[in-house]
Amino acid sequence: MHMIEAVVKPYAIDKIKAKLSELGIFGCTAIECKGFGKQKGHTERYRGARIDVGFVPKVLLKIAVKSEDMEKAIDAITTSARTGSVGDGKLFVYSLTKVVRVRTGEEDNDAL
Amino acid sequence: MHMIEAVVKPYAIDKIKAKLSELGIFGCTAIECKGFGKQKGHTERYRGARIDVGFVPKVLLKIAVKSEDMEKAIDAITTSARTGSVGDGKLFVYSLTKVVRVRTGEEDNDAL
Amino acid sequence: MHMIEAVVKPYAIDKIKAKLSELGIFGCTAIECKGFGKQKGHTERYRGARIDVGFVPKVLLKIAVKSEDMEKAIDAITTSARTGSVGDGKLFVYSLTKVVRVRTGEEDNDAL
Amino acid sequence: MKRPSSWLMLLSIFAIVGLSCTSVLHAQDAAEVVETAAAYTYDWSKSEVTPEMFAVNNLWIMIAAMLVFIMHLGFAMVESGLTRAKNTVNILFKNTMIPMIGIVMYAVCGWLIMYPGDSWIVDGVFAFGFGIGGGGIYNGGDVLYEGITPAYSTGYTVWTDFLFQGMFAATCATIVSGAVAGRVKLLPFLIFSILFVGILYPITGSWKWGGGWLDARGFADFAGSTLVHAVGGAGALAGALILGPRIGKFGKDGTVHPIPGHSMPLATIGVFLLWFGWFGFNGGSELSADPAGVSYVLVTTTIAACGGGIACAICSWVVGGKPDLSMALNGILAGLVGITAGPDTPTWIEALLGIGAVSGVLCYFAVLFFDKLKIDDPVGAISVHGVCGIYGTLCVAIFGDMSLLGIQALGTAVCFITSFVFAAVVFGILKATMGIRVTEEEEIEGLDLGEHEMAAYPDFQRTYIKSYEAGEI
Amino acid sequence: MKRPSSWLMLLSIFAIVGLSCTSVLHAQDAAEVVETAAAYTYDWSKSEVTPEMFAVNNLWIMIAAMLVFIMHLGFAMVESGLTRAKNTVNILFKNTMIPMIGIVMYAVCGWLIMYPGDSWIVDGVFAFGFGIGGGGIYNGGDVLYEGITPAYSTGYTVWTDFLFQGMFAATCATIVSGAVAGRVKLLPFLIFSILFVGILYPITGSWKWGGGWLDARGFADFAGSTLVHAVGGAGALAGALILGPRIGKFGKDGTVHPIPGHSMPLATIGVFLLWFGWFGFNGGSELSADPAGVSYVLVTTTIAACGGGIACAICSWVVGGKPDLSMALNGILAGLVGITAGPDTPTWIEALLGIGAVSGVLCYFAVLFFDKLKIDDPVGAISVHGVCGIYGTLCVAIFGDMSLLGIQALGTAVCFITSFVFAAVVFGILKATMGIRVTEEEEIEGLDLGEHEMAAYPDFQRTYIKSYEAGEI
Amino acid sequence: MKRPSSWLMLLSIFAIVGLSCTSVLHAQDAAEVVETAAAYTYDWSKSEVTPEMFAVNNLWIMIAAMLVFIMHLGFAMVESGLTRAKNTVNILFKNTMIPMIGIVMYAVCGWLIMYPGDSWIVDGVFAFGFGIGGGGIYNGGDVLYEGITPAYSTGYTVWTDFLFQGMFAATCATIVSGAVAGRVKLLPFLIFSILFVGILYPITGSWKWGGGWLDARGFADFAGSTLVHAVGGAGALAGALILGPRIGKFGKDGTVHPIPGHSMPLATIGVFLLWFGWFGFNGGSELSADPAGVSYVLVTTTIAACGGGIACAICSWVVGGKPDLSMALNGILAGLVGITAGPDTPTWIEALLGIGAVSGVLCYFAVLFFDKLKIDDPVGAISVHGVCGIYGTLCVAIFGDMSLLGIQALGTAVCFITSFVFAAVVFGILKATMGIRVTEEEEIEGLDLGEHEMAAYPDFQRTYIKSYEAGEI
Ligand SMILES: Nc1ncnc2c1ncn2[C@@H]1O[C@H](COP(=O)(O)OP(=O)(O)O)[C@@H](O)[C@H]1O
Ligand SMILES: Nc1ncnc2c1ncn2[C@@H]1O[C@H](COP(=O)(O)OP(=O)(O)O)[C@@H](O)[C@H]1O
Ligand SMILES: Nc1ncnc2c1ncn2[C@@H]1O[C@H](COP(=O)(O)OP(=O)(O)O)[C@@H](O)[C@H]1O
Repeated sequence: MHMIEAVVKPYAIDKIKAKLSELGIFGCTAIECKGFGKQKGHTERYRGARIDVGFVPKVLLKIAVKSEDMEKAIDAITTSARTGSVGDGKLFVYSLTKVVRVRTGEEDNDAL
Repeated sequence: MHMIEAVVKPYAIDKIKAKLSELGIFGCTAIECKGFGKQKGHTERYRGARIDVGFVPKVLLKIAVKSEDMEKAIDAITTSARTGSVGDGKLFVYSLTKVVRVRTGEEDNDAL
Repeated sequence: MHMIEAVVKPYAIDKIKAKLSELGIFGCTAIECKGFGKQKGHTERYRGARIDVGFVPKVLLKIAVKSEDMEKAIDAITTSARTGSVGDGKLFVYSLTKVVRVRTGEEDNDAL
Repeated sequence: MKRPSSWLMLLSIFAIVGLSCTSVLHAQDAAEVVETAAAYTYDWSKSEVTPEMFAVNNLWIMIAAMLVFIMHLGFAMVESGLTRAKNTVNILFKNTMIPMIGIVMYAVCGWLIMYPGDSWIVDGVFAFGFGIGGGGIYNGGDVLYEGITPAYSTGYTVWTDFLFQGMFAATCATIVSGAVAGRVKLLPFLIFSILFVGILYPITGSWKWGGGWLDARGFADFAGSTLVHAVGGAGALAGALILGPRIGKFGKDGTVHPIPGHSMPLATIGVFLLWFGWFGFNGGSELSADPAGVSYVLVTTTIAACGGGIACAICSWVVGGKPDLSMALNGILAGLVGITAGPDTPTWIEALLGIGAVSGVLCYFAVLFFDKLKIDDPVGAISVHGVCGIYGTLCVAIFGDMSLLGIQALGTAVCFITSFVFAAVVFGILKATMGIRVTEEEEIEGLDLGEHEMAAYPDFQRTYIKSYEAGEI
Repeated sequence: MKRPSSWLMLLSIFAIVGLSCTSVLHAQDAAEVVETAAAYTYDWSKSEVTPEMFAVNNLWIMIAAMLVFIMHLGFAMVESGLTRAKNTVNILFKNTMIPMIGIVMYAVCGWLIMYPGDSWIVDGVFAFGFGIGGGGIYNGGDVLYEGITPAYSTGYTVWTDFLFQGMFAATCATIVSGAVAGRVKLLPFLIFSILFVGILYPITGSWKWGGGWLDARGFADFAGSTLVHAVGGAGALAGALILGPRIGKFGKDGTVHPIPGHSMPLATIGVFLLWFGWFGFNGGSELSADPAGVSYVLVTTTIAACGGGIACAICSWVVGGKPDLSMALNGILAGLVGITAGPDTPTWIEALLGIGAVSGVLCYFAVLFFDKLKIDDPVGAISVHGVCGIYGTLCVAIFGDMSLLGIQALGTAVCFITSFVFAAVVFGILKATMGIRVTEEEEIEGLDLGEHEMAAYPDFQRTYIKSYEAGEI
Repeated sequence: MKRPSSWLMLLSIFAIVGLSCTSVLHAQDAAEVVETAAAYTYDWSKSEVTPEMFAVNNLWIMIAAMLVFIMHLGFAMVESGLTRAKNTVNILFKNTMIPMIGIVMYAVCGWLIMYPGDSWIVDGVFAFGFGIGGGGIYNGGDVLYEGITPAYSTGYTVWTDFLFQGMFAATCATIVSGAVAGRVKLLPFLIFSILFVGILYPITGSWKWGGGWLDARGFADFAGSTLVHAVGGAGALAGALILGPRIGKFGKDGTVHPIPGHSMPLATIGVFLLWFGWFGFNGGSELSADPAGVSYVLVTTTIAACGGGIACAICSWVVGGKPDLSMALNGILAGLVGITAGPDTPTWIEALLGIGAVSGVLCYFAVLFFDKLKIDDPVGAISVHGVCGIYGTLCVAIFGDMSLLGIQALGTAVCFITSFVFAAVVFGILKATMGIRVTEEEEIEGLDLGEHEMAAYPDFQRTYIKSYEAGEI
């Protein structure tokens, strides 16, 4: 099992969710985050002085998938989130040792 | 060392924290998140139209444990968070390469 | 490739970002979180009764680095965030299976 | 399968209102008095006051009515500020509906229950009539619709009177709203409000202000420490008792888990607006613009508010350990409620220390006391309006004519108990029939989602990570 | 390369204002009438009203002006509450500038366009003049600067009149502001406001209140259901049409994706303040403190607000399935707009049901209707002010003298169309020259960042995880 | 070990207040004049004004007092809106206590320091007395407690006078509160407020309004550009200087790191309420309801506010590059402060451009200037109240009688310096004894936790990820 962490632009969420559903992947956890990368943050002003706000609002999606679904899932996410401009985001994948569904206690692939 | 990530219902936090303390596990980091799974989100309305709010507020708990404590910890979390209804949450476990305590620079098991 | 997750005090962010830039590491994702550790939370009061607020506001920084940069990066973060008092934070490192840049589809080290 | 029952209830509300309206309309037609204000003329030469004085008096009472109106915004802000973000839409909805319901019910029947003139059904105790009549003498039989003349009053027109009294009426139900916040079902509460404002408030009100039995016995209540506040506080107590506390407020071991209000700025806006409105509440109750009378009342009112706020803040600082904003705010209201029964007689020192400061201290300990009793009152309505309303009523005797103490005590006790019983019966019947408390799940998720499917702050990330409550989020 | 053009625009605004001011100043010098108020004296013995009555009348109109002033805060709160957090600074900025622009433009030329006395350029249709003159007769030639005497009016001084009318003027542009929120460029909108308040509003206003052709034909509009609200609503409609909907409001398949307002407490504060201000808006339009007249107007105004709010809330409950706070609030405004054309004549039952409740129901379905038409009006300005403004104007005939129905319909139609055409032309020209809509990127990120580089709530974590909108964050 | 010292301080405050109250009470007993308002009667036939005119005058001043009261809510909102979310409870607490402290201290001694009648201790410079006496002649010896008669004033009763003046008094300390926000310790600041409102403000006030030496020399200050605003601004300057800037406001390299206010809606509410209240502040200072006088003052006041707001907004747009809401809001206040010294004489063009717009521009550059000087004034109090207060005082001469320029300059300078020295000494002593600044840790965590152990917004997730400040969160 692998966990895919995708840092994407907020309004890509709906598209990604829809695409994943088509693949039969339903579970997903979303976290508000702020990103810092090639895309620059903006400037703010207040009472005549400038402030540099380096971070850009992003959403971090965590999607645990069976290893066999990994490539498909990555593909689905990448294509739905891509607009071609800086700030489209990044995907990080790592392998999971264990997954447990709290309600039933099912483990690993059964829990996904 | 392993990192346990538990996505649970917000009001399970206190119970989980208490249980873990009994096991001698004190450190823990909590993040607000929104989950999407078997539990359906709710509908909202505004000025005569409906909105489908797919995500449900959850809390993501990150708990780094020594590998020998892992099973006990997983158990503690699962049992405290279980209510038996959908949306109870999920646990994801992965292995850590390194842990460092910033204050002292201690590493790995010493840092936990 | 490794992912470094650093739970630090909020006002250490600027320093850490600056230090990492010096090392040529630009990407970074920041998440608001609340920590529970040796540093105690505070007490609040409301209408004559006390409330124990166990969690302390922290920031979780996620920084994906090439494996060869890992040690330098850890060092940079640890030294910039250290004040010597409890609550300075902790670093967790795990290895990544894959990294993808959404915009271009570049993978792994190319994507960092 | 909730919908059909809500439909039924809504329809019946509609029906009741519609019927009473029609009956009034009909009565009016019958009497052929549906004339508009523009048609009234008055021979000023017969008047006791000059037209100018009448205009000034009337202007002041109209402005006082506007000030009392703005108190409803004050209540809405205090109550939403002192409760959770997840219940905000619900509280705002209730506090928006209540003044509207209050005014309409007052027009439908409240006013003529409260000011029956000579047309009592049970002498000095109960009267009834429909519509905005001509100064209390319009209830079926011999219609006298003089309306705006000084013969009605040397102070104001019949319309001004209605406006001022109608604005007052709704405050009573609003007081209850705060105490039952965070767990009461919307529809039953609205039904309760209709009955409380439309029936109970004007009945107890008629006993004093309508010239009923309490008035005959010399009971004094200038602007309603008892008739508005203690009566509202009694309803709040009944409601809070019957509903039970919010989930998580009291631990199994008896500990109190405070549930902090979600926005201190809203609470502060609310209290300042209430204070602002109270200038009209007390000052307008002089019922004329008499310079000496009104300005004196405004001074004692202001000073009692200061006394209450400072005393309650000091209590929270010295007894509780830290200066508590929510207590300072409650203290201001306590001082205001305390002075309301008799702002026209005490010296400023009495208003500051004897009435204001004591009310503030009373309020502080009352909040702790009701927590001890496990009566959950999210905004402190019982302490502020109930306890200080009673104390204020007694103050008229204590700082004035001690011989009044007996009737003051009797009056406030009878009104409090009547209101308590009425509210308990209504809530009891509603509980038995349609239920008055939302489900546990809905309470935890918040009434905004359950009752309204709406969020008060959809653009903001709420925080669920805290140890504020045992078992609640 | 935006800066140079903004500079240019700002400079030209400056220049226009400066020039007009100078011309006024000069004219004043020429006439040697720059006297201050302190210098005025009046021989009261010649007056039709006593000095006391004059003082009371004047006091009420001054207070009414203050109440209308606070409506601008009401609008600012309603509009920011019912739109997104990311556009809050922008909306507050607009709503802070508009009353200031309105009052200044009214002083520069609006007042003398609206109240020309006998100095029409096109008789009954168009007039023009600069400055705050002496009751409409100060425009160049024979200067008469009596100012404060009862000869100007038996009700109030010339200054009071200006203040009251000036406060009214700006409300018109504010109504438009709500409908174009979330996507309009700031500078073009401010230019639009200057023209709308400074030219259009006083022209249509002069047709009735200035004694123009509508007045001559017996058109009735007590406090401006047409002259203020329908005219504002027409501008709102033009603006919303020309701008197009916000990104994500309507799906490609025609579905409506509501974009919820970010703060229900702000919206509630706004509506209560508007109601509060409406006491001055309608009550002050009596133009004296006449006890019967004013108090009657206040009662019908209040009751119509209740009718509108309750009816719209019930609609949302019964038709929509859940009690919707935003609808209840809109309903209150709808009832108030509806009663505004004629609060002096209906009975309270008519005000409650015939005017208030019907306006509330109209408003509810109008909101759905404009959504169907894919006209995006974030705060419901077109429904509340446009639709109910027209209905209210007709009500004067319906619940009064039916023979007026023709002129009422004609008057409101002509004013609505004139305003719509004017607004469409101005927005059209602005669109062609400088553009009126922000870029897609700016709209998605929010106008606060794009137009102001400021955040309204920098200390709070906003939430971007929701499925509220298709394609927008 | 903080508690014992707070206890001691609180007890001593208690003691002081208690003692002074007792002394007053005793004096009253001795004189046997503890009569209530109800007992006053007056032979109107001897009066210079008719009872009606007296009632109108009195009504207006009472309403003006209420309007000034609501300014305190305005201040609370502006100050909390323009500072950080983590300090909100603290600021609201201060701004809730200050008006209460102000009114009580004004009753205890302030009023009789300020309006000594003929009973000066140092002629024209200093007086003293306890309690709410009878028009300034109640201070020990020959008690004259007529109270409410026109002999006291043709405009209002003694109680109205107290209310209006008392409401004014507290504004002074509130001004200081904004400048020291975010770092001052609560208890020392409250002690400062007591002394500032109870002693300093009435002393400088007595020099002009009490008929002291400045009055004798022809100094003009209609409603307090100097006596309220410049005096408050001077206290603010002293406080900001002695406290030093907030952590992170100024970089080591001299750069300015703005610390944005946490809620623009609150700031906007605040400014509108202040403008609203200013109608009473300036209009009430006419001290009668004189139609010409009051309405003229209201017009110039309104127009100056518009001039200030528009000018400051344009400055921020043209000079700063983007239209800045916080600057537009500050500009409105600047215009209002500027017109306050003499709203009764300028033409509207002078009010708009010469006074309003210039104040707005002054305010804009003053904010930048104080930032340059590394004086940290979170809400711009020194710029708005100090700088524009002085400019406004000079305007009385500039746009009126130029021969007054000398005394205007002298008066404002002496008052400013007196206040500055007083505030500096008090803050200095407090700093030396109990400390006036919170610890660095508390400042970073927010004063809400440190001073109150309370959170203003416990249900919302705050954001700590931003680069707003160097070293502060
Ligand atoms: N090395 C990294 N570690 C963690 N997060 C990163 C890293 N690099 C980028 N990110 C995240 O990805 C987001 C997009 O990165 P960016 O470089 O702007 O995009 P791109 O290069 O794909 O146009 C950033 O906002 C940040 O949140
Ligand atoms: N595949 C997944 N990847 C990431 N998070 C998941 C995944 N599946 C479930 N979750 C998280 O777990 C929460 C609970 O899942 P859900 O399926 O509703 O519960 P259950 O099946 O245990 O009743 C979800 O809200 C979501 O946040
Ligand atoms: N075992 C753990 N798992 C996850 N997070 C942890 C763990 N231990 C500590 N933390 C995080 O690190 C932060 C700092 O820990 P703390 O023990 O207070 O610091 P230190 O020991 O370095 O002074 C905590 O607030 C918490 O967020």
